[in-house]
Amino acid sequence: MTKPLLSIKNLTIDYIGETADFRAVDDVSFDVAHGEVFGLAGESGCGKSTIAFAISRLHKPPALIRNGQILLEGRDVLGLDPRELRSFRWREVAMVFQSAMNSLNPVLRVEAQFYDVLRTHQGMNRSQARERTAEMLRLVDIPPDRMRDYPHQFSGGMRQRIVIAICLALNPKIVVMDEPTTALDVVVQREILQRINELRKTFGFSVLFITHDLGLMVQFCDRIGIMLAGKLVEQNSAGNIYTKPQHDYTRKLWASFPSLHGARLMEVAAS
Amino acid sequence: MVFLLRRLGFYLAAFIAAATINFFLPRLMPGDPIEIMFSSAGAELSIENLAALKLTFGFVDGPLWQQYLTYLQSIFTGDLGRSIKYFPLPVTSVLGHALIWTVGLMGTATIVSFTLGTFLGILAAWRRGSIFDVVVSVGAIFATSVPAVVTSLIVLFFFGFTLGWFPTGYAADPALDPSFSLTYIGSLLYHGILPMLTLCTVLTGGFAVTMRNNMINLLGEDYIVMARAKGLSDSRVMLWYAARNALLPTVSSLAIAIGTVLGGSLVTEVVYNYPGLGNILYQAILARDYPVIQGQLLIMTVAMLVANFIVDVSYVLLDPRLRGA
Amino acid sequence: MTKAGNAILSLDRVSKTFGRAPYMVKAAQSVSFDLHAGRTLALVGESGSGKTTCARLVMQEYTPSEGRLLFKGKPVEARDAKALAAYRRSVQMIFQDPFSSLNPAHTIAYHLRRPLQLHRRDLKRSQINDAVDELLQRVRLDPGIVASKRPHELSGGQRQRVNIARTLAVGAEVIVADEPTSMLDVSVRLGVLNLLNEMKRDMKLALLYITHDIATARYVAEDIIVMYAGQIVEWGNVNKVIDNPQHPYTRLLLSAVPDPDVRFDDPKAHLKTADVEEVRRLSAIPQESVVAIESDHFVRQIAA
Amino acid sequence: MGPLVRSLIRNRKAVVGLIIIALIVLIALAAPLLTEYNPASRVGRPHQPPSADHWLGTTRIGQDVFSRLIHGARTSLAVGFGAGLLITVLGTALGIIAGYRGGKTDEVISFFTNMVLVVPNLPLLLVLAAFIGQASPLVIAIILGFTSWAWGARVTRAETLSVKHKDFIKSAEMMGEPRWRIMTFEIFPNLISIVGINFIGSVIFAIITEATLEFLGLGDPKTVSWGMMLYNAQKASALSVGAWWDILTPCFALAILGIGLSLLNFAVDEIANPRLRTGNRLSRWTALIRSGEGRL
Amino acid sequence: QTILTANIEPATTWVRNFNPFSQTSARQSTLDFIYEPLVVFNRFDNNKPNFRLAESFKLADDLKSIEFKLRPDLKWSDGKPLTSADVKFTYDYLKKFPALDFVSIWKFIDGVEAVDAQTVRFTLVNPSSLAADQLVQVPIVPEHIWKDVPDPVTFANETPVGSGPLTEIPRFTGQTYDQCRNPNYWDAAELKIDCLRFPQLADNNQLLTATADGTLDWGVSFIPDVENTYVAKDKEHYHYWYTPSSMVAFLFNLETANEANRKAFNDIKFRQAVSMSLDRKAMVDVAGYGYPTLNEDPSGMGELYKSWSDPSVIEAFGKFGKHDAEAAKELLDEAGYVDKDGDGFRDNPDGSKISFSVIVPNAWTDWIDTVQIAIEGMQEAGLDAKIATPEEAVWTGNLINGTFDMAINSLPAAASPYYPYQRAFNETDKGKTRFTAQRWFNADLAKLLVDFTRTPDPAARKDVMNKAQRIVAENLPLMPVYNNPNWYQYNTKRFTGWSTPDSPFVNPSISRTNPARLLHLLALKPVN
Ligand SMILES: Nc1ncnc2c1ncn2[C@@H]1O[C@H](COP(=O)(O)OP(=O)(O)OP(=O)(O)O)[C@@H](O)[C@H]1O
Ligand SMILES: Nc1ncnc2c1ncn2[C@@H]1O[C@H](COP(=O)(O)OP(=O)(O)OP(=O)(O)O)[C@@H](O)[C@H]1O
Ligand SMILES: [Mg+2]
Ligand SMILES: [Mg+2]
Repeated sequence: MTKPLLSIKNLTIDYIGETADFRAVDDVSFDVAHGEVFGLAGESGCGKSTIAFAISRLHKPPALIRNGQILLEGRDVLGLDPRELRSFRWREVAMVFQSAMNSLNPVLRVEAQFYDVLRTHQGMNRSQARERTAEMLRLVDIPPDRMRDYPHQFSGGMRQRIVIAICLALNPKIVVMDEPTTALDVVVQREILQRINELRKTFGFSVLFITHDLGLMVQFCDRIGIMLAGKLVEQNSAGNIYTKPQHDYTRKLWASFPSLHGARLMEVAAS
Repeated sequence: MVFLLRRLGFYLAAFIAAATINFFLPRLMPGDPIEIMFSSAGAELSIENLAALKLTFGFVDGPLWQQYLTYLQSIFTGDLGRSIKYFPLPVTSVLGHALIWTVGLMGTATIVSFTLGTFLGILAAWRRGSIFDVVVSVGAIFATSVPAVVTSLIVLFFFGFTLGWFPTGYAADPALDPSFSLTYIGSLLYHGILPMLTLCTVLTGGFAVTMRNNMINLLGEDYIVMARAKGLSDSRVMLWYAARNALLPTVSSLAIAIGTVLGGSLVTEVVYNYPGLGNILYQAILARDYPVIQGQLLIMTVAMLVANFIVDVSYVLLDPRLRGA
Repeated sequence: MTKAGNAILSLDRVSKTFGRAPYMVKAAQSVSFDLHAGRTLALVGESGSGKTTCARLVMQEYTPSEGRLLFKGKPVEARDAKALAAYRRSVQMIFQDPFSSLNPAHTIAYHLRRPLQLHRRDLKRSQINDAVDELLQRVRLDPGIVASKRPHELSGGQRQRVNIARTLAVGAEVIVADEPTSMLDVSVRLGVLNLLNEMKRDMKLALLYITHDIATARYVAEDIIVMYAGQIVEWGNVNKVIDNPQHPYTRLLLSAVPDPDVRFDDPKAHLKTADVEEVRRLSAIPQESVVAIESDHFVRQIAA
Repeated sequence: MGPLVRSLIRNRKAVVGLIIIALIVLIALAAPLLTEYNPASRVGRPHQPPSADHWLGTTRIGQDVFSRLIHGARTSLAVGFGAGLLITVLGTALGIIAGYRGGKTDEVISFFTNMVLVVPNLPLLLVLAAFIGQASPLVIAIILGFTSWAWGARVTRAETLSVKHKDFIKSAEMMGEPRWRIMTFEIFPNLISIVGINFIGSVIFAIITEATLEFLGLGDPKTVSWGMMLYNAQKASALSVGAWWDILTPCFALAILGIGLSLLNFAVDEIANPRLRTGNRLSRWTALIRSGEGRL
Repeated sequence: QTILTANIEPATTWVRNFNPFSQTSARQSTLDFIYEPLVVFNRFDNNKPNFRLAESFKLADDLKSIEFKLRPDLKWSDGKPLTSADVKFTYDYLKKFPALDFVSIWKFIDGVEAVDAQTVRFTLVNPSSLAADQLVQVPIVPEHIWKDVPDPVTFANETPVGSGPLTEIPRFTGQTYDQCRNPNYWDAAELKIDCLRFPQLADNNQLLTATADGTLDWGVSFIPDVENTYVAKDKEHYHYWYTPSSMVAFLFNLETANEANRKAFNDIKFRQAVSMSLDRKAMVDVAGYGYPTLNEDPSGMGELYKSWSDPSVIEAFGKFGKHDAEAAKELLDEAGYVDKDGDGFRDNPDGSKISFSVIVPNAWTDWIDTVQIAIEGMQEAGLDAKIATPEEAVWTGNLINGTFDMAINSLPAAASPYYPYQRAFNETDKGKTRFTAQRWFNADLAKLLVDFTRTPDPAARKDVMNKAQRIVAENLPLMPVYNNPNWYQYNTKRFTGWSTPDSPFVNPSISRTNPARLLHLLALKPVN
């Protein structure tokens, strides 16, 4: 195997409490290869977002990275100084948040939210930025002339696509997507994920994809990790996770999915 | 627009209601202003002279509703009657003079403390739990919880009397004529420092706390996290993303704060003998100077309404979500 | 639609609009359906298609702009306070968000005791406690542990069970469940759905199950309604509709449902944006004519 | 209430605030036991500096300042808590009714609330107090109560609106709970912290305002209270004649009581809104970062 | 230019108003300094007339008319001649605008005529030997200016044309104003001061600062602890001298609605006992900082009217004006006021309950303190007395309408005790002014007061007053406690010629109520 793009090693993250600490991520290690879609699945509260945050070092107190390494192309992310960190963020790792609907600043025009990134990282002036913004919006099927609108003037799906466009503005190496479509209905969800899939192929970035919808994950991801209470309990290719789940917990997860066609797993659920 | 129009409607209604309260309040006050005027001036008038004087002052004993109508009419024509204490000055000019001082003092104090408080609040929230945050929070608790009377008295005591660094009264050196000269303005500032200091102490804490709390609430928002993830500099995230949005509720608290400012400036003016509206009101109440009291309350209400309206407008300007509505 | 006959509750060509002319939203257009004792009707459709509006119409939170609501064959008159109260009692709802549907200030026992006190006047004080325990047991919760707890001490699944118990305490005949499991963890969803199924069976409840997850609809419901832009576009027996979708929107919906058997790279599975837009455009046009595919499968015609 | 009390005890600010207030309350209650001097009568020569006989000196007419201080605490506390309670009850009731009932009721109440909010409070109080004449503390408390509920009503209404849309209110309605029960048993318990903040805030406001009104000479001269102490000291030019004990005593008393209440207020605020909390957690976190046991 | 800085009135801001008829709102430097009186009577010099605009006056023998003769060649400050026409105009003006007539002069005269350019003649309503005293209170204004004033009541007279020493206002701001030399002043040779400067001073603290740092040369302020806060700052130059002024007294409402109280109040023994329970010394020292002058004279003469006082009256009744707690109790016991119901307070001999409040205006702290001390005394004597502090307006109303039990009140100082007696004991004024609040009237006294005005001979007048004061002392309708101080601080650093305790040539106060301030001003000279 070639050198992985992103490599998480023995990552352990605590949330510091008044008296006792809460271990949200417990000794988790996994790699994401160039151009790969890696999925993280697990129940609510198992620590998926905590890992996602750690990759861009977005944690604030009381989160504490106790142990471990995060390497991006061999570079130690946890060792970056503030200036390096700023230029590392978004340029190398971009993120779509759990509630991407709310991740646009409501009082800034869409254009300004692109410009922010482009100016900070590439020193573009307004007109250059506008051009780039138009280009990015076209990629996600949003008419570029709407860049002067405010976020509340877009539907949820459109906002989500705008966020994705901002993500790709700097050609990042990896895009972390934390449940990017939970709030959307299936058709829109499908459209967006398809679009990401295409873009990924065009631009060659990797994706760390987080969701608790296993079915969706198998459709989209190359490899999948299953998390349970802060631990990564199983890691395998998408096909294997689907057809040959190893861990009991993975099996239980599958059992909880009523299938659309036929009652393949119903029996398991009933038993 | 619709939003602003509706607010305007409310303001008009509020204004009329306030004017109405204003009309009835002094009329319900016990004691006859003319009599008080003379008993405290140590002079005596015969019954006939008193009656003649009362007439001149416009204390007609007509039916209340008639007085009320005349009153409303005169308000809308900007005629607030004549002051009794500062006879024969019209109320508008008594208040006009005082207004300049109050607006100068209060306006500056509000701007200074709003800017300062907001800034402290932003920084404190940004550096949650740091020494700075602790100092700001605790300082704010102290500053906001001590009554303006107490603050002004203590400040006056130490800086005015004990240390003698600052004058203990006047808005400017009485030896100087008002002008745009450096000396006069310097004197204005020198005399304004203590009242200003007091007002700022009282106000800054409140603004700082509001801003800090709003900021902290906002810092958890996704778009702030996204801004950080975008690799923007801390100052940009702090000011352009967090502070800007946190300012919205702070601005609305500013409108309410105007009331506090008015109250605070009233006390401060009395303690420092600053010739502003608050002092005039206080004197007018002592002298039962109805026309001034009425005019005063009306002006203060209008000030509050205007402040609220400005806040509404800036709300709309700051928050695009309201613009379409 | 299905024959009215023994329906507990039916909507008869009910429409609901919001706002005025240029900004008018037709949230429900001439919607008709029946709820029967012991049966579940699933209501699916994309976000904003009018599902919640239908639920609120049933709950009498909204009054229909047009059409009428029949309860046990009789129209519900807003003026008749007593009948209205009886109606309200008989139709209960289970909300999507288990976190906000229980009052954090009260114990679980309180939540169940109140409906009993209100609606079971015949019960004495001591009997009420027993009744609470019984209700909790019925939804598979241990009264000894749960009764004295407050909502925040329970998991989402447990809370939804409490909600179900409460509808029973009120004495509901119709239960409207608006996405009752969408906020629950995958592993407890089935448990709650099974419980609902059981209640429906044992207590002869009529269930209106609102979801955008067609897979679970098939799991719990006998009948299904697919909505789009306020209109019912296809309805009928759940298996027949899902296995043999006729309306383009139903097909689109079904094809978008995540299916682990088909990867995105698979060109067959690919949705073309232009096609999707076209389906949406066509489905949004109001249509009168209905085609019966089978005796229990109907589809609304689309514009040519 | 249990958890609220527990969180209060765990909060440092709350503990300091509670101790201050408890001390003042205790001293006020025990006032007659702590001094043999009658606060209203002349017991010494005028303006004597603090001494063994008169711990905080005497006033211009020879009253014992310490005795006036601790007896005055009773007035300040009584007015503060009395008016605070009245303000809170009115504000909460109106806020909940407006927020929950909505429609016309809401429009009327909100209109009045906004009205009261735009009429400047202290000047209005001044005029009212002058109108009533020699306003005793009780009268001041009552006027305060009836003119100052608006802020609480507004906040409570806003909070009620957000609670009202919670599903548990809807389910209570569906269940057939009467409206008054929904307001008192379903909505109110969820507003406890807002009400608490409103209450403490109102107490602070009432204490400050009473003192201010009295300081401005609108109180009843017979009252033994901190505001009257300020007024008398100011009238006697205590600052100019160097009788600092006469004027600084009530100043510091007011400041300390204010600070105690404010600390409590902040604490309740923090308990209501956990995001505002800093406390132990952050210090532990900082310590861990310092000792190199982790990083961000 | 020599500028003397003075303070007459407290103010938050100066309003430019020099209308001499505007009692409350005109600047108090208007009378006397801008509008010179015809004559100034010097109370400190046996009320000797000091002729100003008039060079003489002559009272008709029947006391029914009086003629004033003006000095020749008088000029207004604008250079126009000042003649008897102006005087006549002024008095007629007051008749036309009764609101201007602040001394009610038209109740006193019924006609005014210009006999010639220099002489005016007034006819009086009733014969009076006090006509000149009354008439000179009216300021004389120039006809050529005032005849065109549309509404003299609201007229602010911003640039006054006057006859006094200081008529020009070169500078006027809200915080200070100067009043300077009249270019056409008839007595310019005597005037050594070019301008008076009035800084605006709002309250005790500001006054104190301005006084203590030597800014003020002549002041009328209340200064707390004056020895320490003022004199001690510059012992050589800073001085004060507080002469007695208006009389402060306690009084019972003899017509109070409360029957039991009324019974007691109307008993002279009860009043005498209460009077003896009052610790006047403490009131002066504690409530008044020692500034007031003790007044233990049951007839009210005291220090102020010492020259009128009859020693035999003091001898007979003096003890009722002195604090003597034991005597008070004895007298009450003797008169049958003992505690019948055991509540610790004395009741009427018939057992009805005596319980009353003393009313005092809300904001008048020195009086409140005085009342507190009075109450301590009365309670000590076993009386159920309390304090009530209504608003000033309410207090005034109560006094006028007689709706109170006991009160503290004051009587303005005047040239002779006639004026306070006339104010307080004139039955026709009942229910009209606060001075008759005690509602005690006496026919003999009334007659004596009329006699007084018709007696031109000083010795005979003294005799009348002796009789009058005996009646008052006997009946004790008022319980005097002290005379208010006539505030006066002066600074000898820049000016000399002050009226001092050693050379008390004139009432030293610069306050508006003292017309002799004009004489004082003319006596002052710069140090160099
Ligand atoms: N600021 C915090 N303080 C304390 N605990 C926290 C904090 N943030 C998260 N946690 C805890 O850490 C655990 C992991 O949270 P995380 O957000 O990573 O879960 P997740 O897997 O993303 O869940 P979801 O699917 O709901 O998004 C949770 O149990 C949560 O309660
Ligand atoms: N009170 C209202 N006022 C105006 N428009 C409304 C109102 N309630 C709903 N609508 C509109 O009616 C349409 C149908 O809404 P509804 O909530 O019924 O959709 P839904 O199918 O339940 O969606 P979701 O799956 O997101 O819950 C939407 O376009 C919505 O914006
Ligand atoms: Mg998450
Ligand atoms: Mg008795």
